[in-house]
Amino acid sequence: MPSLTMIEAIRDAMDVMMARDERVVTFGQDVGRFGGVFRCTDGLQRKYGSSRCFDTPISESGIVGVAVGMGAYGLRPVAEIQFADYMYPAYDQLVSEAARLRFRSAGEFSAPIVVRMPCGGGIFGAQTHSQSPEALFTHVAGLKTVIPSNPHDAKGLLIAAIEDDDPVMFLEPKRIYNGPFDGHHDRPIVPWSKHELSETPEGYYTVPIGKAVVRRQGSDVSILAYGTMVHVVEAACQSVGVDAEIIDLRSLVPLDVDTIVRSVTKTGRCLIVHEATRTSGFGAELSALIQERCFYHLEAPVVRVTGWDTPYPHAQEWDYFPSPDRVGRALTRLMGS
Amino acid sequence: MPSLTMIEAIRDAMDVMMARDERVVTFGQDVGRFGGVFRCTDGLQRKYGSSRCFDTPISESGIVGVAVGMGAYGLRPVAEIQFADYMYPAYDQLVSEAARLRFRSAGEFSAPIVVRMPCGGGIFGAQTHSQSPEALFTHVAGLKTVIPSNPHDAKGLLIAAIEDDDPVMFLEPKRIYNGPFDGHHDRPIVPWSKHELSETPEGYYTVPIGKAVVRRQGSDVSILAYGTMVHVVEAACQSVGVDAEIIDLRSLVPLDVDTIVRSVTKTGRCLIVHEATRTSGFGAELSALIQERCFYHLEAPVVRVTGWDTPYPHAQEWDYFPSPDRVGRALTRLMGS
Amino acid sequence: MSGGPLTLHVPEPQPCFGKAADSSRLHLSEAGQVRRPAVDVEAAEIRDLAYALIRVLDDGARAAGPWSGACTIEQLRAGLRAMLKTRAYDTRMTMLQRQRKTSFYMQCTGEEAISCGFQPALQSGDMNFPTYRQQGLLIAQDWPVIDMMCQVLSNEKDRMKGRQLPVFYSARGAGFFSISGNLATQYVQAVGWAMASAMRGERSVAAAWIGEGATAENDFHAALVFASVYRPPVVLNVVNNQWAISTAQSVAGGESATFAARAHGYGIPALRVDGNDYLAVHAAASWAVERARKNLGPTLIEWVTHRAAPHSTSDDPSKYRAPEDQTAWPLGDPVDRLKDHLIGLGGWSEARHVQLKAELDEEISVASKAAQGYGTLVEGSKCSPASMFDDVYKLMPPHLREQRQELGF
Amino acid sequence: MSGGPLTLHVPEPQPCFGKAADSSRLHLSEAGQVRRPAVDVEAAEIRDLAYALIRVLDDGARAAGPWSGACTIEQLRAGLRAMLKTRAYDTRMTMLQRQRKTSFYMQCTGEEAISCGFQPALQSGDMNFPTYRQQGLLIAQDWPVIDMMCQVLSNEKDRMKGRQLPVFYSARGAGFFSISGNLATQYVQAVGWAMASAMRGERSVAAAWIGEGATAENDFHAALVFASVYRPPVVLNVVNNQWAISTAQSVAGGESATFAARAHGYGIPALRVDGNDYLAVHAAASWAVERARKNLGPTLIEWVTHRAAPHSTSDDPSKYRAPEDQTAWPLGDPVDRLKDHLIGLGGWSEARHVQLKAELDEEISVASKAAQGYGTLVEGSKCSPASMFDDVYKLMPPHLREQRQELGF
Ligand SMILES: Cc1ncc(C[n+]2csc(CCOP(=O)(O)OP(=O)(O)O)c2C)c(N)n1
Ligand SMILES: Cc1ncc(C[n+]2csc(CCOP(=O)(O)OP(=O)(O)O)c2C)c(N)n1
Ligand SMILES: [Mg+2]
Ligand SMILES: [Mg+2]
Repeated sequence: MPSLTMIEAIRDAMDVMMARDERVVTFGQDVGRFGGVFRCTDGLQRKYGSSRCFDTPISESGIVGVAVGMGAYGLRPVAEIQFADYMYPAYDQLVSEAARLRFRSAGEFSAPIVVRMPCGGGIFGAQTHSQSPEALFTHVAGLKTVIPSNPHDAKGLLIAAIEDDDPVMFLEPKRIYNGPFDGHHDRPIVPWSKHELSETPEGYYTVPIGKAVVRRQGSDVSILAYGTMVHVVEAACQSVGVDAEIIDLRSLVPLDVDTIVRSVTKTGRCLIVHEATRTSGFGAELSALIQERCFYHLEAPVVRVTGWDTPYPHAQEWDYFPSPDRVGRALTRLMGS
Repeated sequence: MPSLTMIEAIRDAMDVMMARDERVVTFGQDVGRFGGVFRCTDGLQRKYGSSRCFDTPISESGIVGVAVGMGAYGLRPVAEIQFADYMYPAYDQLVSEAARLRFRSAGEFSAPIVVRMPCGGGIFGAQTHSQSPEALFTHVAGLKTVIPSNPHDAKGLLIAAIEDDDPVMFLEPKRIYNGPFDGHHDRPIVPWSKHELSETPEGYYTVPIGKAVVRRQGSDVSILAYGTMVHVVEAACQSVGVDAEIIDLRSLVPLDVDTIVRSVTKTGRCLIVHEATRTSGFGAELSALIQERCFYHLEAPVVRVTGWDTPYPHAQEWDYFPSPDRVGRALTRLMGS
Repeated sequence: MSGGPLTLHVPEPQPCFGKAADSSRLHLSEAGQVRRPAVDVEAAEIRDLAYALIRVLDDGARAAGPWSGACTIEQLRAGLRAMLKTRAYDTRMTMLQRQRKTSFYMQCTGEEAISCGFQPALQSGDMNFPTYRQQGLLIAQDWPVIDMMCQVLSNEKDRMKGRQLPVFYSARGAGFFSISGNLATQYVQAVGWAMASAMRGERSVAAAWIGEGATAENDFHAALVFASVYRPPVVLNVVNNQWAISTAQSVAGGESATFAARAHGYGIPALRVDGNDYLAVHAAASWAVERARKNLGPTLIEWVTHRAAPHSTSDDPSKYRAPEDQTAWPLGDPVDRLKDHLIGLGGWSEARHVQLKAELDEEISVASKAAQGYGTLVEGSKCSPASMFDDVYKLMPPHLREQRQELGF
Repeated sequence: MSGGPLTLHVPEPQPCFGKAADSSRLHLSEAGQVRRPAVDVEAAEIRDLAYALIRVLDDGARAAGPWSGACTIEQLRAGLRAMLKTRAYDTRMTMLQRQRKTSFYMQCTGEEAISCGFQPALQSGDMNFPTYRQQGLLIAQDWPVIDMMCQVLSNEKDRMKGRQLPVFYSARGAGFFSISGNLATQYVQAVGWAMASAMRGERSVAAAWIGEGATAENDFHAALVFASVYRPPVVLNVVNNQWAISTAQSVAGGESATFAARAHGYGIPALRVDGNDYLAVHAAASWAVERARKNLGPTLIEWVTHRAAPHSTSDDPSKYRAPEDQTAWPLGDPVDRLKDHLIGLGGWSEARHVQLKAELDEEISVASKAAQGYGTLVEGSKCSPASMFDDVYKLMPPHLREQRQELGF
């Protein structure tokens, strides 16, 4: 199996689906001729023509709005929002339209669209190039939200998202586009080729939406993470030396509650890690669900390690980013309580 | 003290502040000549002139955008969004601009604005006139979010919000505009004049943002609610006959964690009730916080009674609305566990 | 630099209470005076048309000028029938709302010519993206009113399963996209739908609908930008009925320019048409649809009309609308004008008119009773609460199944 | 109806790789040919100006026509100095980024005349709402470059406390509003700020700034709608530098109309100006600011210019931009043109030019060293992480205090 970066895996997913299904089209700012500022659509316009892969005006609402119209027509649009931080102008089209079209028309119309967006920090992008807005999607009935942590899942999940009949928010942690990143920003960069999950089957395959994966079996504590944080958590566990069960959620809505409950029931302890702002972040929902379902198995409070309730700063980026060190300290405290 | 409805109390707050402070202005769709579709600004244009109270184009982003500009200039704009369901086009201006202006300019500029919006269901308004989007604000660092449950608090909180130097989302549960509503939609309507919290001091006073209030002391269970749900919870407790401590949060961000923790530590049980969609609703944050802080005092899982994870339906409104009956059943189960 | 303090300009509605009406804001033209360009005209060549008003019927209800002559008498009679039926339907539904059999209703009184005259310009396979005031699109193609009534009543036969506010129809088979309560969002979706048709090399046309008030919404701009860039087969309709709830069109920008002129900044050809003139509506609609179908791109049309009824059953216009506004309205009533025209042609009579109205009232009344037989919002059966959990997603995910159980199903 | 299948129109960038340049998209006029209307002109009377190009300097750098004559030689020399200093600043900051002393930088190369020529038309108390490419607004008023550099370096003297991406300055005292990373949001805020000035009966003017690419954003429309309705004292600037990252202006709608023409649909007067002509810039800016100050309302100005450098230090234009685009650009370089003009007037020389450049390079170099003395993004001191919790709210709420403690402060 070839080793791909996240970018290559994402591109490959679109390539596979555009070849299989004429209805699949992709567009966004700088997506067509240039191939995207992160190069995720590089070559697709040349290969499939400018009616299937094209540049759009700088209008996120327009991008999602036309995608909804195309989806209703019968296409399978994959729209790129250049940074997740710029999805807000499209939020009305996502929440009021894409998410509710099937419901409000009792199935007459639907919006089988994928909205791809790079998210997360760690690239000195400051407040407008670092956000993780997943909780703003998970609160919205009718949207699905997925976020891969490696090339293998990225390709399989993106194919599944394109085939999915519902609107899927596809978040791409940009810090791991080119290599896995465990939060040790002062260490040399590791390329994906060194990571086994960069091995990506050729052609068509899916990773099902709604299924978490246990990245590491363990008995001391369950750790829930997704995206870049999966790697941070792995690094933290290694340095602290806890026998943690690490669950990569992959899909936030629908959520694989069974896998979570099974693990926490077993370990009795749970740590949740995400990069987004804490208050009303997705960690809150996870924590609430766990105490609702595993209350009598919990030996200590469920702990959240998250971004702070501030905008994402530029110079103090590494004080904002949930570091392996912060995760490690939380783990140690959690194991002691 | 005069007895006012919520609408009168809200209008009175603006009237008091417009009289005291020339910088206070108010605008929105149908707000000027007509006085608002819910009549909250009735008479203000006549009294203060059309430079201080006026109609706007149908553009929520424009309304909040110009409010941010006016706030930066030095005014105290109070903007009305006709229904909370229509705030999405303004979400970018709220999240990316109003919430972050002070931070990103290190205090050089700020957006001391109030955005008023009727929220919640119970008026057969269906999916686009019934939403409770508070969790979409509480996740955003830099915004404050308040929601009154009675005329007394509405006036005092709105005056506090207008004086506040930060952007305040002021949610107005429209079902209780004209009278308290306990969810028994089949019973005769009760006017505010029958409720003691409609007694509203004349002139200027504030209800501080960030302080919850214990509506009823009790020892069996703590119930956290806000807006219309405070009344529903009161009715449910009465019919079930539990000795509940009912906390009206009033302010979601900043949150009065002390009051909550003190109560749950005492009762050992907690029920959270809100009308918004469950997943990633504000109840998730409350539940997470409580189990983080009161873990060793909890005798049973924290329970959430909320709207379902569906759009708000029209004909099945009363099956969506968290009824006193549903709250009562949850209470009974919670007391039994 | 000289000058006193700055002042904020806040538009006054026209006409004001107690003042004589000034209709300059309407930029009227004489019937028959505005030219009819070839469909492949460049936008730049017809900019003047955004400041004129295409009219076919003159004040004596005679047809004149290059935009006339497109309809047969049969077609005109069908148009008259559609408008009358729409009006009868509105009247009956408003009554049902007053009887509390439903929660809400919205009439299109005074504006019937626009949707009734537009629909015949479309073909099967085309798609309207309407607002809540285009019921005429359905009625003009004889969509069963009983189906619409069941939606209004949220009863067991409501295909929308009681989920939507009354009048928020959806009828894919009729080329009628699901109505959203959020203003303007559908405008850019229509452009996307038309883009899809072009991307697939097919031949369907989209029609986007918006009120003049809602053109202030941001998505109006998004739609025009995308239409300008990709030139898809879409007709961008702006229904200027002078009011947006209590707010006059001047607060949407109508004091400073026409809504048709909005198109100029995007290089989109624009027409401005008397929306109370069935013949003008049909002719202009056909022109724009032909352009679209011939791959000549989008057209924006401002339909000038007048909201003759309250905004909705929740509205009381007496508080904000001067009586002069109704009495001084210069473009008449679309039904009366078409009726008079047909009578003038010898194809209609007062007696037949009275008879047709009675027939339609009866038809609507029968349908209304039948619809009520399937229940109303307050009585009889409606869709089960369990169905609330369907269609949130294509397949119900576990958490919704659990919640449905929690509700008792 | 005839015709084949529909097709999607996807604009090709102009000029294409390897094809001769076609500058029709630029709607050029001869220098001195476009009339200068009175400031109280009605929008409708100058619609043609949106399709023309106001130019003062001809190809021989001589001033011509009714828009000339507004600047003294002293003012022109100051303008030249501001542009050269801006360019020197950009060069130095780009170098610092290459040296990894900061994360990111954005030049305005080729566009200096616009902000440097605009700023002198404003007064103290006025407010710019800039994008990231208007550093000239600060430099033209001799705002200390060291202050700007400290922001770029995110060091301990960065008044923004390391929070913002480089170049996202804020300088209230210089009438320079905090730059947002989110495109177009500031455009409508500028209108709100100007409304506030009018609401209070004061005399301040706002200047809104946007790139041609970002005019596609929804808030561009919101700004024009509110400006149209309330007629506040605001100048709505559109900097058309032909590119938005890799995307040509045709994908923002520039193939179908000029960006100046956008104003017509809102009844806002619009000018289209050679943005590489310092004299034209200053004259047009003064005209629009005078209109605003005299309570005559908003003006939209499209400044036609050319991005001579990459979009930012993260960008590589060789992949998308034909070499022909640079070589075939007909409006020259703003610095060269003003220099030649001044020399022609006898007020400048090649030698003085070389000397001034050297002086400015030196000034910038000294400032840059001093700024680095306060630290860079990677070395030396910067604002404490504890400060991250300040200014989220005016007073720090308890949950932020707790989180700060959690971080160890
Ligand atoms: C986004 C949004 N904002 C506000 C509203 C509330 N609203 C419903 S109809 C209406 C007036 C619309 O006026 P116009 O577009 O002129 O259409 P008309 O009612 O005249 O047909 C308003 C403000 C809404 N439905 N959606
Ligand atoms: C809302 C939003 N969408 C996308 C971006 C990403 N972005 C940054 S600059 C830019 C291009 C802007 O082009 P233009 O407006 O022409 O300004 P220029 O860079 O040419 O000065 C884009 C797409 C953004 N910053 N904000
Ligand atoms: Mg209207
Ligand atoms: Mg540009």
